[in-house]
Amino acid sequence: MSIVNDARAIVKKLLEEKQLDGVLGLSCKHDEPVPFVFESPEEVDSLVLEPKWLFAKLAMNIVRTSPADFRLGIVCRGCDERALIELIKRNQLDEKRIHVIGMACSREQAEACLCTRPYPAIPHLGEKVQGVDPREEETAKAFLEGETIDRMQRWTKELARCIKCYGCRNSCPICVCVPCKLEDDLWVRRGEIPADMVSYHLIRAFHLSDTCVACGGCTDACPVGIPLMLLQIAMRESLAKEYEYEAGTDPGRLSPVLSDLFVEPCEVYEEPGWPDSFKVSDET
Amino acid sequence: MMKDLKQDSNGVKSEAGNTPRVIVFACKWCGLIGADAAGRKHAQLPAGFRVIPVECASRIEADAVIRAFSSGIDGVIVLGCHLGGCRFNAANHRTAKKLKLLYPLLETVGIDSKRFLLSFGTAHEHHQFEDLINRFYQGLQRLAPMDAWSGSYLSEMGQR
Amino acid sequence: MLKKHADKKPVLIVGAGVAGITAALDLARTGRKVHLVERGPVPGGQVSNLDKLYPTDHCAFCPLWTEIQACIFHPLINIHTLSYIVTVSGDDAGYQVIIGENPHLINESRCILCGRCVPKCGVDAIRLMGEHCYPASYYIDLDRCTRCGDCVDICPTRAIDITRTNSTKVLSVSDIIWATGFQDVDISALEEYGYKTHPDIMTSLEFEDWTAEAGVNQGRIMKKHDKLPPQNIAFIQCAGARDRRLFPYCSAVCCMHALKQAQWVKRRSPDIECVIFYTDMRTEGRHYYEYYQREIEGSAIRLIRGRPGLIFPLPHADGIAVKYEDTIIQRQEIRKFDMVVLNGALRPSLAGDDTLVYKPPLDEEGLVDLRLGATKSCGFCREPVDVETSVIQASSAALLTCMGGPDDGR
Amino acid sequence: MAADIKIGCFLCRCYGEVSRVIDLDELQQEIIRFPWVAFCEIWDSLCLLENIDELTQKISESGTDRILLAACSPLARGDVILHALERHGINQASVELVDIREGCAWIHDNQPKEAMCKARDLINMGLSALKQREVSENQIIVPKREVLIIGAGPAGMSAAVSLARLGFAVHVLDRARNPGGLLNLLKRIAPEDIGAEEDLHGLHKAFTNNALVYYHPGARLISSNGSVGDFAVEFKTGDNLHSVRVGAVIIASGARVMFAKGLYRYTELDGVVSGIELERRFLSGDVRADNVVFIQCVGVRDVNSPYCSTICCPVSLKHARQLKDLNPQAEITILHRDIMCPGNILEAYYRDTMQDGVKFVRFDLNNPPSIVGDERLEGVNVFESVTGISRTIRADLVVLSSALVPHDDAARIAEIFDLALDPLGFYQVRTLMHPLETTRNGIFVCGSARWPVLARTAIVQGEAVAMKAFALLSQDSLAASGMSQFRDRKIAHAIVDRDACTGCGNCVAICPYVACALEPENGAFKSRVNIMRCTGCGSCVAVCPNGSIQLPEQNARVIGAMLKNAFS
Repeated sequence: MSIVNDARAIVKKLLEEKQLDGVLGLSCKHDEPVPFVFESPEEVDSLVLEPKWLFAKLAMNIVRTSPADFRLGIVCRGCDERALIELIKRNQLDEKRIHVIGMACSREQAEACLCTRPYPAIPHLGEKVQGVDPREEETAKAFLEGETIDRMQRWTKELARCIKCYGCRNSCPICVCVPCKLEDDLWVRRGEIPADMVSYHLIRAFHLSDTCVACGGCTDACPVGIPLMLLQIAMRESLAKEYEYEAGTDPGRLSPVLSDLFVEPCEVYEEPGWPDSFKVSDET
Repeated sequence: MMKDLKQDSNGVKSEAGNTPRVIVFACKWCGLIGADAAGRKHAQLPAGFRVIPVECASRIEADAVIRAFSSGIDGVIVLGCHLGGCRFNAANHRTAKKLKLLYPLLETVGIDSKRFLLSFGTAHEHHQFEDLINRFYQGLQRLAPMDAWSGSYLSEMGQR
Repeated sequence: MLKKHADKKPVLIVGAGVAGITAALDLARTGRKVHLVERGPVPGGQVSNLDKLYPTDHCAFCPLWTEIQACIFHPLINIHTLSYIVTVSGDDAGYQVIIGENPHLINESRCILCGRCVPKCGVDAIRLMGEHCYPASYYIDLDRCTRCGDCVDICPTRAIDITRTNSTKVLSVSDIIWATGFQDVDISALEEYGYKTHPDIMTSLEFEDWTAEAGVNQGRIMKKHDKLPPQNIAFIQCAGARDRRLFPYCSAVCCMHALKQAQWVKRRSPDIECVIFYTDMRTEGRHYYEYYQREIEGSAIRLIRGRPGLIFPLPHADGIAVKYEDTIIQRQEIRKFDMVVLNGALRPSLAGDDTLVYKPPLDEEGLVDLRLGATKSCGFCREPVDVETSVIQASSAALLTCMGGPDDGR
Repeated sequence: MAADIKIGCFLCRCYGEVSRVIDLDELQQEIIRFPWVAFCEIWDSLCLLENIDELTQKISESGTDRILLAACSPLARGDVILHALERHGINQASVELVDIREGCAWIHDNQPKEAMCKARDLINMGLSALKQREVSENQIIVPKREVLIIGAGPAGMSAAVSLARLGFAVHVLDRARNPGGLLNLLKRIAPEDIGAEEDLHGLHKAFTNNALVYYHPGARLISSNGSVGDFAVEFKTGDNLHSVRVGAVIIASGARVMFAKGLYRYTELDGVVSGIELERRFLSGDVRADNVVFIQCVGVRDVNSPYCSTICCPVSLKHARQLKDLNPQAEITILHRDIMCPGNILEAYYRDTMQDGVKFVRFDLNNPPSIVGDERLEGVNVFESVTGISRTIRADLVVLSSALVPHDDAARIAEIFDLALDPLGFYQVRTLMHPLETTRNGIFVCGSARWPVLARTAIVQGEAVAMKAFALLSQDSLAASGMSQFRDRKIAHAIVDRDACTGCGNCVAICPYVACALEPENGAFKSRVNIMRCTGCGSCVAVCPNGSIQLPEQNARVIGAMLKNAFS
């Protein structure tokens, strides 16, 4: 329980010194942890850190609705911090008005989330533990490895269970668009369950291709337990491989797919000469 | 009236057998001209592809490609200009990088990456265009039709 | 206040290559009427015959055809194809120009490209204006056509009229811009290059056609005489250029042209050996040296300094011998090559072309003589230049036309 | 809205080219049944002159607002029809050309059934696209008849003089105190071999005497905004701030001479001088040398700066001739890697110099020459790549030819005007047919700022950009719909649905023309498109997460509808 005490101490200090006007965290008063904005040091004793809870979107809304000089602290994990950075990059949140109190996850938590980076940039709380490689985990292997046809069957089986509750979108800390393409009949046919699940899930997945911070919010939120976060892994890997880019790690760096090849060269075209004639993918 | 239109075309298709259905997004300044040159040469190509001309390949959003797959299209081709020769200040560089990200996603969910082709070539080389279409079709012939995806999907629903 | 240009006399531009097209568009956009006289059947000039361009390495036709289209659809530009200058009279105040027009036996504004006339022609005089050209239309090669008339009735749109004959027009213009560009040269006069003694000894422009992606071989590299892929190709620079016997000047484009061709050969079939015999590698233009470096390092193109002394075909079509001195080891070498590309001699079209009825004053090198104030010229007929520079010169010539010539001692 | 749209269809038999494969009458029967189709006609041809008049008449009578033409491909005859219709006042945006000849009949003529099916689908796609299509509103401005020129070297001066003589007011900013640029440092210019001031005399006179040329010496650029036809530029001279509104900007800011520090023991031995230093000595007149060695390609054409500075060879030839004039007995050797003298004039210059007795020795990048002598210069040791022997040439003066490198200002100016620089630091231009136009409409670059050039070329380039600016600004009005970089009319320009925009900034990041910008709106950010800059490539559409930015003529609904009808 030392981490919790550390956390409480830090938050208390920040509030007492009036560095922050409020700190967003989990409060457990009647043995039911709920997100809560601690504004006075006294309240802080009810601060808890478990279970994992994603604050990014909540923080965004609090900052938006609060007066302009309100500075908010957030007790959050690595994934949440990355989400906050992505929101800042996309002009949804004012950098100057938030303060992150970072907390490193435990090994168990990391394994539960298949998290490759279970710690914030600066871990104020807890000990940095090594991330896990999703491809090593048995649960993920079945979805990521094997023949194309197997994966196809596997995923159809999974996605067929979708009830189109939009929970994955709503829980995602990055999805902020109103209106959302997924509600547009043009892209996702209305009222057709399940026929249009391909476009629903793939469009959702691709929109997050270069912003997903792998927090696993979608997976946790899915009422029928589809491991949606696994859709992102391959794309995140290819971004890391080709541009050494990972969403949410560098506030100063925009997504590499938005710049041309002179700025962010990408591996395919480093073969001698430009691709000088039409090429079929399986031969490139 | 749309109905008998449909029936008719279905009739045609059933006779024609299941030729893969392909959408070609062609940049007006290179891909489309290649297609045009192929036409002028009376090249014989499989009839199952439909060309959608766009101003620049960079206008193609991945959503459109995904949408095509979800409505049972077997393959999608995006044709842009040479990466040296885009008329819009190398806008097609962005396409190249953006749509390349689609390959891992499609592979993950088991849509074979042979179904999606991102390609940059010069305008006037009709034989390149023929070559492209034919090879792409050869690639598709080896795969099950895309309906399999939604098909097995529906059967899953049935079992549920 | 601005000078108004609509009321001025039109401008005559001779040659519808890149330079001519640019000058025409620039002038027309200022409201000046332009006559564009082109000898060929279709605008485009030499660049439209090229396959690829340095240093960008993408196709030559793409950037060109939209400009041609703009010319064709521009109300102030009228293009006279298959035309030539007969006489020019007058002075700076204004010229009376008589141009002769060879007939388009097929009216290209009616040709729908159905191609039904082609099989009808016994002497195959009917063909497309070019592998890739704009506007696309069939035309009848006047030298071949026998005026038999078999093709007339098959044409659904009645586009063919073989009774047409030459016509002349009289244009009254305020200015003449010469943009006649260059043409290929037969350098068989210089025996040591052995041009015309073997089908596989060709000039660079012939080689460009032979290997063009849109050309007869669809980009495959093969020998002319037996259609087999060559083992190795020799590119001879400065063949006929920088040479007092033929052209004392340097053609300015050949070094990059050879590099481009060599690296495209490498790109299409990497196992063909490419050797470039050069005197100076003049890669001085914008980004040319980077291109040079990239190609030399990227694709193993071999550079040998020195001009071969003798090139002769070996007996029973067994390749071509190139005799040269390898200056590094200081020894006379003889090497067998399968193809030899003679790169360098380019002649300003105005010079040495006897079919031309009228020529502007030329200097001893065959270039338009700028010392006569009235003449404005741009592109290769003014001085040997690459595409970019000739386009720039075209704009400046257009400007001088608008200003009525320089008056400040330049 | 789709309900009340009436579409008129014209199918082209193309004299049997289409109809021998595709049964147009059957198609007509099917198409005419659609409620949104006003009429559907089959013609033998649409593209011939007589057809066009008939066509336009028919269209204007029928009162339909959208037209579908099922004919050949744009490149064959389609563009002819479209332009003819445009000339008769029918907006291209309301016409859809469906290619059923090259795109269908000709490539499938041995499989008529499929061809028929395909033609039907193509026409359905065309119809649905027409139904969904919107027309983007246009913006028309009257261009400012003034031009801003940055730099008063030969290029800038000639551009200024030319434009002034055409009646434009020209503002010339110059970092120096008096016009002339680098030429002020020269005694002679190559290859004419006449004095610089003598050569520039006329230009100078015209420049200083023309009332329309406003010369701002010692000016420093502060900021710029606006777009083609109307740029607002601020600059400072001394402490006072000027701001001008100009229609076009010409960048002629030149280059600077490379300082060859540390190369060939430059600045160690006083016998080793740079080319520009030699010029200074020529001007002051104290040049005494019997054995002179020139070294070319100093600091360029190597791994660090992989480019050829173009001018150094002619300049060294010029220096050699000047030295020969002063002292005909002088032993002059030029060590070079390639003598860059293309064309007729420079080649002749090279030939004459050789005949004057100047020796040329070729060396190799891999073993460059080295300076001999400890505290005073004795000679140069060179490995001749031609003969393969290494020898020492006696020298009492070694001249390192001065290459030109991009000026330090280039980056600043580029930033102020949102221009792109190439890896070397010169301005990026569009290739082939537009070598003097930067990536932004209405901003041109000439002279050594673009690439190192000799004075005469710089002057020609100045005239050329003047022509470009003149052609642009002499128009009575500039329409946003005309702001395409390679043709007279762009299909559309992007518009933002400001309610839906989340201000994520993807469009700003991706736009190749710096046309999108974020602006604050009650707490959040919203994107706005400057349609004079936009060229309608649609990159922004593809990255907008919720499709709030669109090209009206080719919006997402058009694409979606075409996809939906692709296979009936």
